[in-house]
Amino acid sequence: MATTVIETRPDVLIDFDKESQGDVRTEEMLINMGPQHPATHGVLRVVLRTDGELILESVPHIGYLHRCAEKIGENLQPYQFIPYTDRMDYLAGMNNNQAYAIAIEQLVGIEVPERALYIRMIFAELNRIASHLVAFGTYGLDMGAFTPFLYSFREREMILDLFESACGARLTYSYINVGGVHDDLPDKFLDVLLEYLDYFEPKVAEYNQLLSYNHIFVKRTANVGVISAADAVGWALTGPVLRGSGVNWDLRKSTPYEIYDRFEFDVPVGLPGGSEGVPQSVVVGDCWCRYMVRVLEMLQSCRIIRQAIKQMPDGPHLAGKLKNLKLPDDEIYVEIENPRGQLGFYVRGDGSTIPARVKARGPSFCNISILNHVGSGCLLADIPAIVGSIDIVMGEVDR
Amino acid sequence: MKTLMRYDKTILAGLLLAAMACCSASAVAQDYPDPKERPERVVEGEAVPQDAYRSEVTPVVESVLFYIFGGALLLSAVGLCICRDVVRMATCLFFTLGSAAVLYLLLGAFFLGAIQLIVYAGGTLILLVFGVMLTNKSPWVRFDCKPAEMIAAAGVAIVLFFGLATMLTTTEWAQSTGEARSTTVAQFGKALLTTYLVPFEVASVMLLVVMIAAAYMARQE
Amino acid sequence: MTQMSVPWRPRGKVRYTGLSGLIAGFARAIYGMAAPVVRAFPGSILLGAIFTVILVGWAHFLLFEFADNHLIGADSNISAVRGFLGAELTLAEIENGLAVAGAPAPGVLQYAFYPIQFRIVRDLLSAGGILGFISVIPLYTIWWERKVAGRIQSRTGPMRVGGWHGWSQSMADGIKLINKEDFVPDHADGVLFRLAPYVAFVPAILAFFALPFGTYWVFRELDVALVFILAMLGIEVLGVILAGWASNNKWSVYGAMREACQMVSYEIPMGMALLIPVMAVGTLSMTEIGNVQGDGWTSWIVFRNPFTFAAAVVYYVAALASCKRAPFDLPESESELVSGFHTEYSGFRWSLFFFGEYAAMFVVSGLCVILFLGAWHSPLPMSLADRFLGDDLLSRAAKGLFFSGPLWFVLKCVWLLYVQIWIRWTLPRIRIDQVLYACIQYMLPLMMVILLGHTLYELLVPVHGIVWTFFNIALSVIGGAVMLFLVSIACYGYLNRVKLVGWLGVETLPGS
Amino acid sequence: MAPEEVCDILKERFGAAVLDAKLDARRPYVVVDVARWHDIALFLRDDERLQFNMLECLSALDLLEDNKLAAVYDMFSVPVVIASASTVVGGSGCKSTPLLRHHMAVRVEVDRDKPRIPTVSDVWPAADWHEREAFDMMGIVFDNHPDMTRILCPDDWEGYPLRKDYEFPLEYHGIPATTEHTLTNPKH
Repeated sequence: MATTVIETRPDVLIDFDKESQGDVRTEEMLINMGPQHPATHGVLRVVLRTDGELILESVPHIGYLHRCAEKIGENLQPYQFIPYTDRMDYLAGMNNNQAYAIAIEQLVGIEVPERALYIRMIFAELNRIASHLVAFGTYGLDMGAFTPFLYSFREREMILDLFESACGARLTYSYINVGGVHDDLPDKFLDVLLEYLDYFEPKVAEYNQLLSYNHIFVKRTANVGVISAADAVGWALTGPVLRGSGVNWDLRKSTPYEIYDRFEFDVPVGLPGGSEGVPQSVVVGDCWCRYMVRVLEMLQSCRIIRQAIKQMPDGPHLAGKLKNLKLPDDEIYVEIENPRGQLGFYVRGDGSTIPARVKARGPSFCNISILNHVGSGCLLADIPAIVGSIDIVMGEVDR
Repeated sequence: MKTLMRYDKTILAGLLLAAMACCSASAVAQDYPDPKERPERVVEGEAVPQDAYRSEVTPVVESVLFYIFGGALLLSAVGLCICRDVVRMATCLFFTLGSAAVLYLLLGAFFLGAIQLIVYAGGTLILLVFGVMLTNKSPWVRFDCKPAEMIAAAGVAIVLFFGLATMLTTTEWAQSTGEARSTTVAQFGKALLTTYLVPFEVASVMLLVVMIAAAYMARQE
Repeated sequence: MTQMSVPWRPRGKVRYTGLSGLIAGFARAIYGMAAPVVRAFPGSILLGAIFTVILVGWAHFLLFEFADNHLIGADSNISAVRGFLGAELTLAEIENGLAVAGAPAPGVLQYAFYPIQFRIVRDLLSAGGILGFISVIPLYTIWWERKVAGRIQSRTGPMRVGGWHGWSQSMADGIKLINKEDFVPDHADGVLFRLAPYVAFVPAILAFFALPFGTYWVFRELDVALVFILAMLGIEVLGVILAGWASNNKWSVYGAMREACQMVSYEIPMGMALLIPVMAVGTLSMTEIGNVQGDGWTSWIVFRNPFTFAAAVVYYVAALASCKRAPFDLPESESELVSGFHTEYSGFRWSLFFFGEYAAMFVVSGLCVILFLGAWHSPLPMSLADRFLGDDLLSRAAKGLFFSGPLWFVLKCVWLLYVQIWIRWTLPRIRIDQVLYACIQYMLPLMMVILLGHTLYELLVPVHGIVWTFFNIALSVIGGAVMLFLVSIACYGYLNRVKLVGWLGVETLPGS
Repeated sequence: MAPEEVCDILKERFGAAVLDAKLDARRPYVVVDVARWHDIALFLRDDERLQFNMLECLSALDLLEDNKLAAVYDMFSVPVVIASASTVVGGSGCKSTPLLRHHMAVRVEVDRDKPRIPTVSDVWPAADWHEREAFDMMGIVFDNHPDMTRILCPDDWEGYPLRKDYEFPLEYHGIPATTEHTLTNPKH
């Protein structure tokens, strides 16, 4: 059994070395943080080998929500498969549709009209805010604070109303389709959106006051589940988890797809303790950094949406007919910046209208794989903290 | 047994009420303060002895309570030895200590009864259960002793029984003269720090040594 | 479609007989009759109920006092035990005593007064009062907690059950819980599993027997009341440990282990913090401590000197930890241990745990009020009352209402309950090693310093000297300022709640 | 760093091991020989000109017509630049410093009856779960992989679902997997 030397824990457990036990040795227990558990968001099962409160090994078992979406992808035309992409990461339906739509468009070579690009971009950013709100709320729940959850869902409710006015659905939209957007924006949509942004932005400052800089919350998350930058890149972590470890890598900035290069925004990155706006005990790559990156990303998304509303052109919202697109005998791999990380679609056509192979690379699939490396050596109460900060959605882990 | 288990709630609710009635009845020995004159504050000098303690309850009720809780004490002590499951043993120990505390209350020694509950039922027992949970003897282990041990234990028990019986019968106990038996807490405090100061300090030093030894033993090298 | 075979044994429809069936039927009958009346004017019913409870309690006390003064007479020698049940007075004596006192129909009233003289009758009456109060307290604390939590989270909490603001929500929950099937998991230790809720529930109830609500409003005035209540709070731990242990579930074992660590470690600072007022007043009996803080809010022990002020704060934090509330609610922390020690419980047994917890919450805040916050006295000094009000019935009622009476004690306890609820719904939870770390590294040394400081302060500083009055006045002013500030925040919050909660939220709140 | 240059570097380093290079396709990729794949992977990660430190995705392919199974590795070179303490979280200070931001795809083909590929989970830890999923779905066995078991399907599931010639099981432990309708007229 690998010696679990706990080098990053400064507090009371520093010299608790496993090898030389006193005669009072607590008995090791194998515990199932089973598929049904309030701390695992969705049906993730973590088998913990614990010694008292200390975790020796935390092996995640997945596959409880496996719906073989990829096998179905090999039987459906692209425009029929879009609703399946919604159900993968059910908290960020728009971004999933966008990823698959871009993959098919680049494979077939469809040119998407300007207005559709802007609408897609606005809805993708709105969905990012909604998804980060859920992450912020449920992370408060994991730490035991019930109130932030209610506040975040109040704000998210308004975003869902906006989505409902545009595409009729609240969670599984199938709004972004191959070649553009399903139908045009309802009238007065943009000014209601502006009114919402003005209402929402001061609320984020309120969240920071309520939870982010709360002393107990900082003590529970600072210096817990630290992931170094090298590990983060080695385990192919992406999104806020990677940026929380200090690596400045955001697809919207580094390899801008669609029209992201026309907007001016920042990429928040995890910073060590003591820098401006970061509590003293925070280490780069711990739970607090990952959480704070998400909160700041919400503000950046508002900034992008405001610029997009100003530059919104007129024109058609769809590039043309969606049915029977002939897929060339070639393969394509496209990645976009999903709220949880880089969602990639590998599509291989074989000349017919149905793709030969569709492979979805879910960001949560890679992000959760590091749980064992990070989880062993911490305490039982830290597991929900780490899983919550990685913010996984089981739909896209199991596909 | 099945039906008994099904009506467990009603039975235990009855037990609950009985326990409350006994507690209030047993604590009845304290005289109901006469509302007119208040016991004035304890002056610096010698504490004014409160009016004589007398049992409001007729002796019949008091002896019934005594037998109930004395019986409970004996039964749970026997249960303590018989049970195999560690946690059931701890519960029997709890009932033993609890009924001992109630007996003190019956005798009017309220401070002692409360301290017994705090120190034993609240403190030592919890540490004992805590110790069981943390030692590597997994709590689901069962103590099943071999026949040889049984015989030895029986022998020791018989010897002890006769020793106690003779001691009980031969000594002549001081008859309770029924005069003021209830002492206020202030008198306790004064007695502890004046007449019994040395044993009090020795006990505290001994406890300190025990605590340091325990900390040393559990420390990881 | 082939019907899948269900692996577990299908049980027949569970029919409720016995106690729960009876209760459910009874409750449905009452609700049928009472619903229209309650729906009509709920607010006045609630206020009326509070006052009738106070008046009924007071009437009992007056009855006992009348019986003692007029019937038995001051000089009767107590040890003369006569009559069949050890009664001091025969019927004839009662009749002429009533006639002397000018009671209306002595012939009839004598039979009413005969049982009053027995101690056991008086005990049963007050025990009934205490049990009634105890069963009401958790009910309304749960309802109130859900309303306060709702307001903190910008929603409204229960609004429908029983009309006005869902006042009978917890009663409905109680009936539901009684009807719910509470099973025992297999391989669980049946006897201990059923015993645990009672070991956790009974001590919290017994603590009420020694808790004084007013100078005369106490079931049994023990001169070791404080130690007795501490003992009762200590025993509750065992109930929780048994529950965690007997339910054959690894998570509850974790809950039981955490509970053992936390309770044992937090009883020490709590006990030491309680020593401070005992040292200040010199007795363990809480009625005595309460009476000492009689004249005005500057005489409250919390404002006596800086050490008692700090001790009050440390006591309150340790009390939060000892009744598993707010940031310390690790044993039943939902996110990690599913729900800690009472995961496997449901129905009546689960509600017993919750009754025990809320009763313990009230006892703990009651202790804080009596020992530190001027028990049943209002901020106005009693000397003011004596100057204006005489001794007749009406003035005694006024004295009870405005100057010192059980209403003030309950009001202060409710305020401390509100603080507990407020803390619970804003702060996240602490990890177990931080809880123990805080207790051993911060609370214990701090408490020792306070204890030492207080003893030196009491010995060296002359009572009512310059230093003494300076600290007293300074702390009282601070206390008053804090109280006024909180009240002003509450008013500000209520007056413009539309602006604070935000335009989208408020329109949809019914009755806001 | 365009794909052509990467392909030249590989050819010059490994010569015959690089079987084919499809550089004009929409997403250019290089086909590599199975035997040398592990050293190529090490070279791709450690060579300072390439520095492919993040393995994005491993897609398992079923080329039924020429009786082959393939594994396509997409990898990225991410500049591991730690934002210095002075830059403000969210401030304009944390711009990304483009070091070598390029992308490469490598395909490893192996025939169907003996699908064995050397594991790269020691080169990129991310490959661990991707390889287990490829094994679970397509049946490609990765040699000396630390824990070669199924990751999505139950451990006792027979067959590899994503293969083209996979026929659906009718029931699993007594639980029917299809309805009578599909029993009577199976689709494929």
